[in-house]
Amino acid sequence: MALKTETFLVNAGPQHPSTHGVFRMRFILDGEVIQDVEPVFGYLHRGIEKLAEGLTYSQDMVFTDRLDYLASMTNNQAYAVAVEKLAGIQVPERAEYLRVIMAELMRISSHLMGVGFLTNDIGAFLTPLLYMYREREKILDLFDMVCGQRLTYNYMRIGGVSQDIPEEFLPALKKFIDTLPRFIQEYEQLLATNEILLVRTKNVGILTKEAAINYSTAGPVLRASGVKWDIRKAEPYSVYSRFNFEIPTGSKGDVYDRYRIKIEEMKQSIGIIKQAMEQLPQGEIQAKIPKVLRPPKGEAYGRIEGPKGELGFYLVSDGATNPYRLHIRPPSLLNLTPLRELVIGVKIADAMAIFGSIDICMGEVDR
Amino acid sequence: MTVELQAAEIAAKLEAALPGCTIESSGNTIVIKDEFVLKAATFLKNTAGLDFNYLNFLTATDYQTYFEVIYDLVSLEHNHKLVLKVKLNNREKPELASVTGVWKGADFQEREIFDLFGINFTGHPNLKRIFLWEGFQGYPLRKDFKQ
Amino acid sequence: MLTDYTYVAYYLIAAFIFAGGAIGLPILLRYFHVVPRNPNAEKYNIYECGMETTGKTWIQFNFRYYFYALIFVTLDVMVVFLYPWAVQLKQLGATALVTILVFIFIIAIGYIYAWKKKALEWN
Amino acid sequence: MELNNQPQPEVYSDKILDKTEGEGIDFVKQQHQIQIEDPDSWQNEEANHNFILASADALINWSRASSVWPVNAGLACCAFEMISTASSRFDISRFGMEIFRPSPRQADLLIVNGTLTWKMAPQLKRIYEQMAEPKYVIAMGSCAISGGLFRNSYAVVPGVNKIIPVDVYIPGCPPRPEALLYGIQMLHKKIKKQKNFEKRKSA
Repeated sequence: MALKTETFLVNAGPQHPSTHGVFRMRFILDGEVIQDVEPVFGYLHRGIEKLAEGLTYSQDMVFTDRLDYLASMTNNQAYAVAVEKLAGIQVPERAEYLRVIMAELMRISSHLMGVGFLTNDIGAFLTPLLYMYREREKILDLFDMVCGQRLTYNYMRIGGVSQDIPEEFLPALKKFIDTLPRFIQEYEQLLATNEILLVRTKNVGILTKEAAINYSTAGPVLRASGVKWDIRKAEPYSVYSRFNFEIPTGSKGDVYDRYRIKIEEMKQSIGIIKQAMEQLPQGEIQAKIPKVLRPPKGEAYGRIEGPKGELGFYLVSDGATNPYRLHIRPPSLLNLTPLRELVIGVKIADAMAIFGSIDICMGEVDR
Repeated sequence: MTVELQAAEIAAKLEAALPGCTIESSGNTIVIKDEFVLKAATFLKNTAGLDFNYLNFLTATDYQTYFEVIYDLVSLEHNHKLVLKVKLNNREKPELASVTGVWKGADFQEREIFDLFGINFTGHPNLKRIFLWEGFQGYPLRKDFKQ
Repeated sequence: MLTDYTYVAYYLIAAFIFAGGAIGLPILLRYFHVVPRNPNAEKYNIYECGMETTGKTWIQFNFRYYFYALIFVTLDVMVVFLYPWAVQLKQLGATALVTILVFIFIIAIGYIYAWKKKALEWN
Repeated sequence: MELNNQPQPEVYSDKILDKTEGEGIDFVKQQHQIQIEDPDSWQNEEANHNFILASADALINWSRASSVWPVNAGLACCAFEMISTASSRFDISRFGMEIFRPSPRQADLLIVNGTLTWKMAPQLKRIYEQMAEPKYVIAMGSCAISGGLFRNSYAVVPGVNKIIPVDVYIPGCPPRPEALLYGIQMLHKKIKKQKNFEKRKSA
């Protein structure tokens, strides 16, 4: 004889320690099990696409830093690749290599944060996060050395890079790259065989391969479900075709696979940076582009493999100095589409782990 | 390397399957009539040689006299790409069939287009504003949006 | 004999002073306006991540939670009584061990009964 | 008496919930077009001259200033500079502040870091109202001070002091952790000048 239970509406609201920014999930609960969830966006919608139409092409580069503020360098690179494709600008070799080094460093830093906040949501409050913050501070020091900023770099320009690297950058980068594998090995010890982490992440939030493709997810979420799709291999932009690196893919698509892929991708990024450092050519770092860039009439879609997934910029130009239309393909928002299907019927604690494993950044979701 | 499919041959295939569907095709872009969207989408997704099973992104642009909705389709196995465009001339009540039945990834993107452009997607499971709040006057990304 | 336990009296006094202070001090500070008091409707609203609460909170939820609470209390009380025995294990010798085993056996009966009545199964 | 154990979904139609939220946002938007002036009035009152009150003031203000607990309300990019300040390198716990309380009930300081949009304005105002007295606000980053980069956007509040009174402004986009620590020291100076033993209908 089971008694009637009533549902209960609770908001994991905009101000919540584990919603990675201002994101709200309206849960309808039956006890602890989630009956229904409705993600609510828009608490950080600044209307970047509208503002970008009012400024010139090089001024819009500043907006890209605030999109996915955990991976600003890759945003810059995505926008630069898109505008160069639209205007047909050839980027000098050295600038391409500098962009690859900065983008891979940013991927490591973003994955560090992804894994750190995932362990936060699972319950190891702040301990792994502070370990990973220690590495992130080193990466931020490297960026500070190059462009003087810690979070919003505005380092890449259309047609190249804003400044060349100082002499002490390469030794410091070499030291960081040599010590990082030992730290990642330290996290492996700390986390990979940790009983709690295994129980909380194995077979939780399974996203099948077809569902991952149908929900147009990208990046670690798609690769965790077993789809081998990485823009750096599928459509090699800049100089990625010259490096050899693998694409780690998961098998089941649960939270543990998404976590494993971020750790593996960090190791791959170290390999890429090593190769890029060896092949770094000399030469100028900025192509000759007119002071006020007026791309020819037409449209272009430039895309890169950001830490969170495929980040693309769709630009329409009508020959004026400011873009007629700028649309950003938000990997975080598209990775969130299967959230409702993943979370219904699951307990709240697991829902937070699933949401943490998708690893979103609100600046990119709401734009 | 992602192959940009020649739109001409795809348009020919599309025309064969759905007569009178395509308006023009150039480079890797096909422009189709708006009432054929759902049929063209299912056709492109299910035919063997094409199988565009991955909707890369879906957005819209306001060209003052008409709206243009852009579907960027990718096939993950064949690694080829195609851009589908639809022109909506009716500016008072722009209407389009929703493709969430074909690609579930279009859910939030169609809500975003509805929120920022005002294009109504019929058949969308949960069509309401995604970024702005109920009661916000106007659609911001339209060219004639007054602050 | 008694002198060994005088320090217990000091603890008692300290406890009372602390309790008195803990209750008296806020009242005193409130009287001297050190603690500002600024009531407004929003402040007394329920905090829910910055949103207003919707729906009723006095709801019938799953009965299983109540079973879990009961079983937890019984085992917790048992552990509390095990603690002094565990601290003095050597000095208390075998007789204490037997009494503790009887004590555990009694509580185990209740636990097994609950187990058999499927109180722990979750539907 | 067999009751179905299918839980009756209480009818929470999200249309109504969204509409009420929308009205709340529009209401806040009309109400809060003018700047709320900063609560600085009690700074230039001269201190207590009575010996006992003055030393009691010093003790109370020192204890309040040396354990200000911030509420964990991160809006955007500045939130990550705040977390960097709270992590091991720029160590905010030297000022007794490393405990970031998730709920405003147990916090004294609201660091508004990041862009405040109109949709988030009523929520932030509610979090500020639900904090216990004496509470302080730091507007961190140019987005919080004046809307910053996104000032003329249709969805951004041009300056947090339209919604809540702000004590300390920290410019920068995002301000470096050292700037945030300097801002916190200025807040401590401000707290140490507070007068306590006075019947005051404080705002």
